[in-house]
Amino acid sequence: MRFLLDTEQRAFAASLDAMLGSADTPAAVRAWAGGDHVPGRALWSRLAEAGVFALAVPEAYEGLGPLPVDLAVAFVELGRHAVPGPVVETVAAAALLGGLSALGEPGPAERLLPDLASGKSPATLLLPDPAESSPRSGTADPAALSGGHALDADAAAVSLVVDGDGLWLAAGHGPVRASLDPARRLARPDSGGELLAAGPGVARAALRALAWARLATAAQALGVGLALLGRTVEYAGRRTQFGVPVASFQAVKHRLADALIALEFARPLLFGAALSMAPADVAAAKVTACEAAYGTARTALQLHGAIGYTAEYDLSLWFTKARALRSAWGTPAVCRAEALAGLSGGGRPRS
Amino acid sequence: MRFLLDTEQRAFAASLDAMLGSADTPAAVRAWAGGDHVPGRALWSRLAEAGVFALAVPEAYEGLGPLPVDLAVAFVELGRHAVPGPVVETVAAAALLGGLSALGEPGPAERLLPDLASGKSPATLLLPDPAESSPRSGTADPAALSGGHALDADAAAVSLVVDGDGLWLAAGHGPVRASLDPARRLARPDSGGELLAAGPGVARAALRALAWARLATAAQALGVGLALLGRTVEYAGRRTQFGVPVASFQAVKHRLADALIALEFARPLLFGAALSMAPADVAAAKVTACEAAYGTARTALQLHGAIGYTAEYDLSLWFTKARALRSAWGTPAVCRAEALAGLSGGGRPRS
Amino acid sequence: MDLDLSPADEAFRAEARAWLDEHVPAVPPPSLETAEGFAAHRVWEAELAADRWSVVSWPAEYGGRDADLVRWLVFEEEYHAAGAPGRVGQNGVSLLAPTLFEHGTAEQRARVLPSMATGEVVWAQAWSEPEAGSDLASLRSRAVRTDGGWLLRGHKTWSSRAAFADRAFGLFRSEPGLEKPHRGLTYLMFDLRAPGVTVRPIGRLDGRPAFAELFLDDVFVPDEDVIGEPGQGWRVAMSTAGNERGLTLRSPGRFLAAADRLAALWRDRGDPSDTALRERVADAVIGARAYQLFTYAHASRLLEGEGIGSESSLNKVFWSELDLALHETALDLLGAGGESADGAWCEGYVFALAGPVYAGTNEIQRDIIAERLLGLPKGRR
Amino acid sequence: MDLDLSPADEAFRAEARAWLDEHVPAVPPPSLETAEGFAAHRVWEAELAADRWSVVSWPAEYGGRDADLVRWLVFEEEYHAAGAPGRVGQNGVSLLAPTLFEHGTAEQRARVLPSMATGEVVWAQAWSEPEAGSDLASLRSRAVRTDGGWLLRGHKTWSSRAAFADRAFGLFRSEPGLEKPHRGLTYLMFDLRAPGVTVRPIGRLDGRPAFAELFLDDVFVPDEDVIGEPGQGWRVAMSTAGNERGLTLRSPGRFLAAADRLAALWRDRGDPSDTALRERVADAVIGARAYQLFTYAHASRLLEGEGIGSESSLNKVFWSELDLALHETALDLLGAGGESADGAWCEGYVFALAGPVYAGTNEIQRDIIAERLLGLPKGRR
Repeated sequence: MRFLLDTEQRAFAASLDAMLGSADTPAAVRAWAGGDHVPGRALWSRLAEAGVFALAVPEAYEGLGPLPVDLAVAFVELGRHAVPGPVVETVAAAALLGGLSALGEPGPAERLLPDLASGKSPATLLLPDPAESSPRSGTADPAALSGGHALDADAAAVSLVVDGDGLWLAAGHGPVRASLDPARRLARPDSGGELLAAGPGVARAALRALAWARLATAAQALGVGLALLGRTVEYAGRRTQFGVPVASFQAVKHRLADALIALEFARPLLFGAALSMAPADVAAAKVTACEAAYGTARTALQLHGAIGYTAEYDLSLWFTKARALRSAWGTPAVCRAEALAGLSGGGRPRS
Repeated sequence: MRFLLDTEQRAFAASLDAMLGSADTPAAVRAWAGGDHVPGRALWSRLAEAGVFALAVPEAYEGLGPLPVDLAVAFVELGRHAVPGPVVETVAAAALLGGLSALGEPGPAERLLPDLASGKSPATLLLPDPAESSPRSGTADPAALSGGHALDADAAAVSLVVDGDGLWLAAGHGPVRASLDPARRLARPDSGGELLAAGPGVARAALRALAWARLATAAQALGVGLALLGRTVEYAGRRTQFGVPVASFQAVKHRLADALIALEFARPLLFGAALSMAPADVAAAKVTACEAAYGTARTALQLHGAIGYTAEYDLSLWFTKARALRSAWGTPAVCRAEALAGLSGGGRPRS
Repeated sequence: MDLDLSPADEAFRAEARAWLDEHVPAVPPPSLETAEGFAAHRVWEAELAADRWSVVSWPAEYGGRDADLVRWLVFEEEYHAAGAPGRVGQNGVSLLAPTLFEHGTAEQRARVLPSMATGEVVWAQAWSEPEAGSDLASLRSRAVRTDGGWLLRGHKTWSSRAAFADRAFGLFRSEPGLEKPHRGLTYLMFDLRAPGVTVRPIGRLDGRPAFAELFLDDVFVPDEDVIGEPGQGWRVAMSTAGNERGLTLRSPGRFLAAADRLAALWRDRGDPSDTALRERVADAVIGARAYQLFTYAHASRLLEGEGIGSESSLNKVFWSELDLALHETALDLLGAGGESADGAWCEGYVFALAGPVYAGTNEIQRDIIAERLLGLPKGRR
Repeated sequence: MDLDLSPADEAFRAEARAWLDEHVPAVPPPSLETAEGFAAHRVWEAELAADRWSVVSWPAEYGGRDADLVRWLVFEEEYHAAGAPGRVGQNGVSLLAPTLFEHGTAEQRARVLPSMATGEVVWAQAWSEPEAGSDLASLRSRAVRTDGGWLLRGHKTWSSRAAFADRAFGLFRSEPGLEKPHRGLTYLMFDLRAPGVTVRPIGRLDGRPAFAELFLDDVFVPDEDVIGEPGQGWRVAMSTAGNERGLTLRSPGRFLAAADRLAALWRDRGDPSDTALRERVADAVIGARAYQLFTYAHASRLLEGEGIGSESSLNKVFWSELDLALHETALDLLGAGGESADGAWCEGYVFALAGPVYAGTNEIQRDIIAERLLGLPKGRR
């Protein structure tokens, strides 16, 4: 029992943090939002060199994984720097292909995984709402999991679509729609394309992909929340009103304390989920990290005042992402239901 | 359009407030909790003399009503002083009997209403969960409306039970069970007894009784919340910690401000409901006033610290009542559902 | 105690409803925060003004209908229930006009109000500065005396509508160095296209230029555009800051209409057994109703001659949190699809996010409630 | 990073589970806050002690099993999962014993600990005073030097368990008038039945005497019952106030077991389509799991030799709010029947209500989090 990151994992986080911190990531985010993928792809290559995508790819396909704990470590840093692009989707696609391979269908993995691991092919993914694992979601939308879009299909080299028992490689995509997070570009992959695999294994692999997507989203959300909290603590210490720093008001201090509590109790759920990869654990981590991040985002906006509300101030990059991640890959309602179904009973540790 | 209490109504409130304030009501509450009804009955007689119960009784039966606005005025004061006994239930019983009379069944009203109005007969009441007006309540309990008990059946001179199409005068009651609010004594009236009325009018009159019960409960809860807020403002201004009044801490001030907001926005819902007596309006007032009162109670307890948590300090009389009223005569979930079903649509005033 | 409208008021409601039914465009104009949308909204204001619906509470001589408070509330309910477009002239109508009625000269009223009523001249507010947000008394922009008027110098920001508006109004420091920061301020109107004015639009969260920075470099303002006495600007501004038809009695009509749209969305798209969302929808609907009734009570007190007190702080916190909860609920109801920025709910959400910040942050409002309404000791602010 | 127990730890868990399965009474004893319940809980402590399960983390020589932090957490999980009775000796075991291990003499340990382990002597804490709640340094009760010991004078309150306990421990001012209020305090143990002690039970919200006031009128305490040096009481008390097995690492087992009971109540009595309640049940279950994992992470750091820092304030706020939410959800699930005071949920609710207040109010904890963990400027407290 040693529920702590080891020295190597901490060093990995620190190196990603340093790399992203010196890469003018906000400029890459804004370019991405405007449809210019060049700086974002450059960032992508550096992340791939650092091994981020390889963590979701088995060693047999030129990866380093699957290593969900290390992946969670990496995605906290990606969130902390608001890295744009289909990062979660690429990981989920890798998990899907790796899962298919483990189920005796190695063809698509052989063909696609090495380029996912190397960063050559950003990927995106559209899964159906998995009725068997998704209790009522509070919406009649038939594509509740993703709103019917695949993230950044215009930037992805690989667009996978699971449709019943079939896994398709989509040939193109529909018009790009704006998201509340300008750096998230939504498009529906064209139906049809090339059939990569078919059979009951596809649905099973899709569930695996969903778990990895949620884990990566939870980690990303935690990083987003930590960044929002850090920026707000810094701003509130600097900004004065009525002659004193805003951070000296008790109401401000308590809101920030509550944000820290929410984030720090999401963290162990995230790493516990990475250790077990049990769907209920992952769902619990997803909803908790996303709610903590969004709550922190609201606090950050309120304590920044008007400046936080402007597109040109960087805070908006994290704020809008916190809101968008909250409903991506399973709304809070869906995740709570799955967590309850799987977590209750026993009162004893699950691992 | 003059949505304000008139001078007479304000004077009525002030006179009840003065009367209850000088009557050592807390001692009556504690005696009542211990099963000694004498001081509570004395208070009851004075309330009856002031016309409180007569407000729910038609003039034809020696009453002054029905005057729901004035009744709401009175019950705010009853809540403010934590008056014990089946005050809501007596009003609801009066509404039931008055309703039956209006539907052509004046017998029970003639027999019972004058003594309800005069204060001679405190009454209690057990209604079935009205399936037609109560969407799912979040509990499988078949007697969700009251937990299967009638309040203070041991102190009531009249115990009415509605069972399907029948209205019964119960002859006795089962054992008295403790409530979280020691001044509320719970007992199940014996089944059978004397059949007072039968037919479809009973169920209709029961719905009317339910609306009056909820209105009176909402008013009582508002008064409970106002008392809790007032006492806490006073205490926090007096109590010092770390050398300054507790009330000078911004976190304390903001919690009290939030309590005031919640209570002051419950107030117009209460009087709007009293004007229309529409079930959705009454349900909205009930849930809003009760949630405001309970939220204020939590704030009051937190800001008092340990002393608020003791039985001998009066705060507990209001705290426990706020908690108990919240689920009495329709849980928050039931009331929200009814409010939504009736309030939406139009965006135009209903009156 | 009653909530009944007089027959005359009911007739007014019916007339407004009939006019709106006939005139409200079936397809809403583009967003107010775009150049084309701004122009389209001016056209709509002219259409309203042509039938004297643009400023119902103003005197008839300036294009209004002398509507009292109740009629104004009724009009607002009808206006929002009809789904009519946003009001591009709102800053002028609810902030500047009341000031002119109270402190302006007859000449100023005659010159400014008619074109404001028709949308021909759209006004922006110019209150805030980079270092003066909620702490408005710390303004630094200056008005320097010159021949026949004043020269404005400084930097204003968060100026709503200024990206596309024609003129602006605000406070400027005309007597610097006074000990009390509220003294020595002057209330001025100025042209956003005058020499020396640079308007830099600022994008909102969603990138739309909902406000702007104003850089003022010796912008000349003639004496006729000073409202009230020079140096008395704070008093002039504050006396109508709590104007009853503006932010204080912020129109319940808007929240009622939004709550109705939310309830309709729930009926159309909601899963009836999802009581978690149903409860939030119910709370929004109940909240809008509470806000409406609270406002009627408030209006009743005002009609009896009571002044507006600190309870306007209760309003501010309540409506801003209601508005946000309402839009968050709608987005959650849309599930993952709620992320899409195309929809009206998303635009409304971005708008609602600003509510707890502007017009005095909710933190400051809570301080005011605690100190002035509950009588708690003043802490350091 | 792992959450795996060693085979030896798993064997410990199995042994504990087997013992508890065999010994935990099918019908729980009466409430700890009644005379008969208190006596019944002493009997249970003796039963635990007979098989060395009452103080597993103590050294074997005092009746323990030398359990390390992980085993202590495991034992607590098993204990609460088995639905075993509340611990009447908790104040002594988690507050006094750690102090004795660190600052007591061998003689004190040999004299005090064995009877504490068996429940023969039950200890109450005597920290608070009427004017010293969260502001503990402002204590006024005195210890006056006398021949061979001290005389205690003053008034303590909120003394948990003191209505029925045997002895108590607390801080007393032995050197009055010093400039710094933390100085000049002495940590003493005393007999609740000694001459001069008056115990006045105080009823909790539900009327049960969960704590008491202590009036001390020249109560003699021999020198042998002073812990540490006279005048150094604050340092002695604080050095173990954050004791890892006490309030700091407050047992996740209790909340996990309560969350499980809540989930079971939901399955038995809940309406499956009532997602509003389902979400609150889910949040409680998730929260208990989060608290467990947070505690394992914290324990892992402690096992690597890191000290306990201000993050214990995170714990305090989290568990106290979790406990309350969990019980409020259960009462709401019971509907109107939740009002009944008979049930375990109602007693648990009343107990949980005190959580945000005692052991440093959550307001103070949030100040500490903001100042020490986030580095925000110290405001006036």
